[in-house]
Amino acid sequence: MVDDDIQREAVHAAIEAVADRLVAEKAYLTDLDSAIGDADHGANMSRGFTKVADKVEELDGDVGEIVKTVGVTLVSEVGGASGPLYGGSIMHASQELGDGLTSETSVAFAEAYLDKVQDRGNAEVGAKTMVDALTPAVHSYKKAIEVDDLPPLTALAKAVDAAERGVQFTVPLRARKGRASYLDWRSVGHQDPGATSTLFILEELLAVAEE
Amino acid sequence: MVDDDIQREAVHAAIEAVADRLVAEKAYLTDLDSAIGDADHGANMSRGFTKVADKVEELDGDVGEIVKTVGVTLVSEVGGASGPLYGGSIMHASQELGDGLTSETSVAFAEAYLDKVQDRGNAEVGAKTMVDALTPAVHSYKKAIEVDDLPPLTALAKAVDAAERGVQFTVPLRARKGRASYLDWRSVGHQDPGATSTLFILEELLAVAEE
Amino acid sequence: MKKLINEPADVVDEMLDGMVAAYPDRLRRLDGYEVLVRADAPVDGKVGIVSGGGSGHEPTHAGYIGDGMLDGAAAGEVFTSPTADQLNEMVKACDAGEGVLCVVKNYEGDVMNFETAAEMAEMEDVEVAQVVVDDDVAVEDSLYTSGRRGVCGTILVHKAAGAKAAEGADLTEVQRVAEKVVDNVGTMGMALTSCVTPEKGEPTFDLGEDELELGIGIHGEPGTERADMMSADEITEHLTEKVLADLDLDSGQEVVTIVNGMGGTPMMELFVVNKRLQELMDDHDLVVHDAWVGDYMTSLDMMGCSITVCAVDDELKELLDAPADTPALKVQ
Amino acid sequence: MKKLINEPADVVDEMLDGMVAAYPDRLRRLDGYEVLVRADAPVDGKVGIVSGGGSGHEPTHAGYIGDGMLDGAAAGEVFTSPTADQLNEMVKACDAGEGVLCVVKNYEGDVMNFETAAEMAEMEDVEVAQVVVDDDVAVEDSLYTSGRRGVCGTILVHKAAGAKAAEGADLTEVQRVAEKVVDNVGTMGMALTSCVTPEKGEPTFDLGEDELELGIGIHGEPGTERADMMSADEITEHLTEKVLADLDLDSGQEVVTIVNGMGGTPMMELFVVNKRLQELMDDHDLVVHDAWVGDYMTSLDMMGCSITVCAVDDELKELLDAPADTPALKVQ
Ligand SMILES: Nc1ncnc2c1ncn2[C@@H]1O[C@H](COP(=O)(O)OP(=O)(O)O)[C@@H](O)[C@H]1O
Ligand SMILES: Nc1ncnc2c1ncn2[C@@H]1O[C@H](COP(=O)(O)OP(=O)(O)O)[C@@H](O)[C@H]1O
Ligand SMILES: [Mg+2]
Ligand SMILES: [Mg+2]
Ligand SMILES: [Mg+2]
Ligand SMILES: [Mg+2]
Repeated sequence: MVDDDIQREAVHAAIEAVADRLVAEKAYLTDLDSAIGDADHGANMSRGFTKVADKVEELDGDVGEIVKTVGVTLVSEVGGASGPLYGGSIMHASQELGDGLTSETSVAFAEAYLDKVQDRGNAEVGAKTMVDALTPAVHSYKKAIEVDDLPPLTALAKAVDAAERGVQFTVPLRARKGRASYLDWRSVGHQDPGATSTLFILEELLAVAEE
Repeated sequence: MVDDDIQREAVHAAIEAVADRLVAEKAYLTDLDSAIGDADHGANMSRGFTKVADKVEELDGDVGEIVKTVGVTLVSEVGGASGPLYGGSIMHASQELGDGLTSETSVAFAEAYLDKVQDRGNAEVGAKTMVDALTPAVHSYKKAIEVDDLPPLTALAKAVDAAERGVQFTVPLRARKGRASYLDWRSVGHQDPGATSTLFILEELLAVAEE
Repeated sequence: MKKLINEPADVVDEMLDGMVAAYPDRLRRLDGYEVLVRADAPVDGKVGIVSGGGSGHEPTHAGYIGDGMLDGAAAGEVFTSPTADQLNEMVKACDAGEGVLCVVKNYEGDVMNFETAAEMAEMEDVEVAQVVVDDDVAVEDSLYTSGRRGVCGTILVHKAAGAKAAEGADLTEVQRVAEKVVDNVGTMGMALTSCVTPEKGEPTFDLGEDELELGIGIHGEPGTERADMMSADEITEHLTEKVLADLDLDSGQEVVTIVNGMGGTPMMELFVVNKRLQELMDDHDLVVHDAWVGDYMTSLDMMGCSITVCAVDDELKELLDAPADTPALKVQ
Repeated sequence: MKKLINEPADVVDEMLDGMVAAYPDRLRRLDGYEVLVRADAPVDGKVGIVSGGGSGHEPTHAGYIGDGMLDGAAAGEVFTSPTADQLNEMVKACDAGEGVLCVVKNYEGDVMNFETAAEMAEMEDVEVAQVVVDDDVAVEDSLYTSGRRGVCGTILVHKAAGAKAAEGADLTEVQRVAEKVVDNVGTMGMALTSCVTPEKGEPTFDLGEDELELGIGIHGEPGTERADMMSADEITEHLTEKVLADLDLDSGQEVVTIVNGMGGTPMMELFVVNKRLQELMDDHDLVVHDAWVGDYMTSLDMMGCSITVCAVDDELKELLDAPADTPALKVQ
C-alpha cells in the first residue's frame, strides 16, 4: 500500500495541470472540431475539466475514489460524444486503482480505459478518433513497463510520443466514426479533435510526473 | 388643335427615354434610398416605367389619354409612397391635356401635378421630398412661359436647372416627411431619392424635346 | 448575399403560390393579383378584416389569414406598399355585405394606397373603415416626422379585431376594438445587422461588429440611433424602458408582451430577451397576462428584435385569448 | 458576430428560463437541471415521450412539449448532447408508471448518453424504450460512417408518437408508430451560410459568396459536398431528388412534406422553395396529404433549408393530423 496523501496530491496536481491545459487549448480544439465536427470540443473539454478541478479539490478518499469522481463529473458535465467516452471510461477504469497507483495498476487502468472507449464508441483504430491516439499510447506504456521493465516516467514519455504519432496519423485518414464521418472523403487532411485532446492530457500527466 | 400623331410620337419617345434612364439609374436611386429609406426607390421607379413603356407603345388615343394611362399604370405598378404620388398626380393632371400639348396646357399640367403631389403627400417645401425638386421646377417653367414668354424648350431647360438646385437643396435638410423622417437628424447630409428621380425625369423630357 | 430565390422580380409571386401550396384548404389567391384571401371568403354575416403592405415581413400579413384573424392580405413588392387596385380587389373579395376593416400600418405609401382603395371600393358600395396602426415609440409623432410607424403591435390589432368580427360584431364595433389596441400598444426595435433585400442583394446599411441600431423600423431603414454593442440584458432594458416611458402605465396594469424576432435571430436569443423582459415587467409592477415570443413581424433576414407591450382590459384580454386558426398563429 | 446574448456560458440556462417565463402554464423546469417538462408531468395513465439533444435547434426540442407531443425535453449545451444524468432525471419526471419512450437523434453522443440514462432509469424501475431517428439521406449508412444523422424528420416522430400516447396506447404501440415514421422518412439539407455558435462567435465554416453546402446536418457541420450557387428551384430539385431516390416510393403514394428553415432564412424564401417542391411532388405522382413550411429544426442562425418527405398510410395520417397543443406546433 502506498502513501495516500502523496498520491492524492499528485492526482490533484495532475488534474489542475490538465484543466489548465485544456482551457488554454479551448480555441484550438474547437477550431479542429469546426473543420470536421460541430465546433464544440474545446468548450466541452474545458468546461468538463474546469468543473473537475473545482470539485476534486475538496475530495478526500483514496486515489480510486478521486479518479472515479473525475469520471462521474465528466459524464455529468461534458455531454456530447466525448462526455461518455472520457467520463464513462475513466469511471469504469477507476476500479483498477483500488490498491492505489502503482506501475501495475496504472497499466491496468490504461487498458481498462482503452477497452471501455472502444466498447462504448465501437471505433476501430483508423476510424479517425481518439482511439487512434489512445491505442498506441496504451500499447507503448504497457510494453515499456511489463516487457522492458522501464520506470513509469520513461514509459509515460513513450506513451506521449506514441499518442503524438497517433494524432498525426489521424490527419490523412477518412473518418468512419463520429461527426467527421458525415463528411466522408472531405474529412481527409484534418486532425481529429478527440485524439488531440487525448494527447494534451497525456502530455500534462507526463509534465506533472516529471516534477 | 395640334397634330395628334406627332404629339403621340413625342410622348412615346419621352416615355421610352424616361424608362431607359430610370432603369439605368436603378442602383443609384436604390442606394440613395438605402441611406435614408428602405432601399427600393430604384426598383419601384424602374419597374413602374418599364411597364409604362411596354403598355403605352400599343396605345392610340390623344395625348391626354396616353398620359392618363401612364398615371394609371404607375398607380397599379409602383406601390409605396412614390406610386400614388407620381402615378396619381400624373393621372389627375392629365385632364389638363384634353386639348393636346401646348405651352399653355403644359403649364397647367405642371401646376396641377404639383398641386396633387402636395395635396396627397401633405409635404411642404423643405420637408426633404420630391416636392423640393418639383416646386422650383414648376415655378421656373411657369414664369419662363407666362411672364418671360420664352419658348417651351428654354423654359424646360430652366425647370431642369431649378430641379437640380432643389435636389442639392435636399441634402442638408432634416426630413419631415417620408421614411427619411424616421431618422430625424440622421437624415441630414443625404440626398432625397424622390427629388432625384424627379430631376432625372425632367432631364429626359428636356433631352427628347431638344431632338 | 445569397438567397434561396430564383429571380428577385419573381419572389413575391412565387412566395404567394408557395403559401397557397402549403395551405390549399385555407388560402386562395385572387387571380392575377398579389392578394391572398380565406379560401371561403367572403364569410357570410361577418365583417371582413384585411391588411397588407410590403412583403418581407413574413409571416405578416398572409400568415394571419384564417378564423379569428384576417380575411385577406395584399402583398406588395418587398418593402413597398401594394397598389390601390390590388387593395381594392382584396377589399371587394372580403366583403360579405357587412363592410370591411382595413388595418393599415402608418407609412405614407400604405396610407395613401389604402385611402385610394377605400375610395374605389366605396364607389362600388362597399362600406370601408380604416384603422392606422402607429405603435413604434422610436419615432416621435411630431411636425418633424410623418408620424410613428406601424410595426409589431399590428398583430395584436389583427387578433383583437379578428376576434371581434368573429363574434359577429358590426363594423363600428370592430373598428372600436382595433383602435383600442392602437391606443394602448407600444413597440421599440433594434438591429444587430441590416437586412438584405432580394433586389439590392446587399445590406441596406453597414453596421460595425461592435455596433447596433436602435429604433429601427421593419423595412431595413437605419434606426434613430446607433450605439455600441450591448448585452442582451442591456438591450432588453433599453427597449423596454422606452416603451414603458411612452405608455406610462399604472402599477398593477395587466399587459401582453411580445418579443418579436426580425427574421434572422435564432429563437434561443429571443427567449434570452424574454427572460429579462419578464423580470422588468415584474420590477415595474406590471401583471403579464400573456407573453408572446417568436417571429411575428420580420424584416427579411435582419438580426434583431422588437419588444411590444400592450395594456389590456377585460375586453382586450378576452379578444386576444379568443380562438384563432391561421397558419402563423393558432390560439385554442 | 453579434448575438442577443449575455455570457455564452449562460445562454442555455437563460433560454430555458425565458421559455418558462413565456409559457408558465405549460412548461416547468426541473430544479437544478437543464430539462423542461410539461407543467403537469407525469400525465396519469399516459406513456411519457421525451426527447433532447444539443441546444441551438429551437423550437426543437422544448417547443414541442405539450398535449399530443412531448412530455419532456433535455437541453444540452449548444450542439452538445445532454449528459446522462440530465436525461435520467427527465425520464423519471415523465414516467407515470406506463413507461417512457426516448426519441433520440442518431449522433454518437446522443445515443451513448441516452443509453446510459436508460440504464440508470431502469435501475430505478422505469420502463424505457428508445427510438433512434436517422432520416438524413445525405449520409450513407455504411461501415464508413457512424450512420445517418437524425434531423428534421424527428418532429414527425414526436408528433406521431405523441398522438399515439395521447390515445392511451401502451409503450410498445407508441414505439411501433415512432419506428414506422423512422422507416418512412427522409431528409436532405443545405446551407447558404454557416451558423455561428455563441461560444466560438465566428462561422464554423467559411463559404464563398458563390458557394453553398449540400448535405449539411444541423450542427453547423460542413456538408457532404460543396457546390456552386444555384437558384431556389435548382436547390429544391437537388434536395428533393436525393430524398426521393432514397425513399423509392410508388406512384400514387401519399406523403407529408416539410420545408424546414435553418434559423436564418426568411420565411419568404421557404415558401419559394415550397412552391417548387409541390410541383415536383406532382411530377412524381406523389399525393401530398400535408405540406409543412417553417422553422422546425434549426441550426442557430444558419441560412439554408432542408426538405423532408415522409410516406404516410392511414394510421400515420391520423396521428399526424391529431390535435397537438404545444408552443411551437398546434394542430386542431
Ligand atoms: N464512436 C467514437 N469512438 C471514439 N471516439 C469518438 C467516437 N465518436 C466521436 N469520438 C471522438 O469524440 C471527438 C468529438 O468530441 P466532441 O466534439 O466533444 O463531441 P461531439 O462530436 O458530440 O460534438 C472526436 O474528435 C472523436 O475523437
Ligand atoms: N409625403 C410625401 N410627400 C412628397 N413626397 C414624398 C412623401 N413621402 C415620400 N415622398 C417621396 O417618395 C420618395 C420615396 O419613394 P419610394 O422609396 O419609392 O417609396 P417608399 O418610401 O414607400 O419606399 C422619397 O424620397 C420622397 O421624395
Ligand atoms: Mg463536437
Ligand atoms: Mg423606398
Ligand atoms: Mg418602400
Ligand atoms: Mg457536439
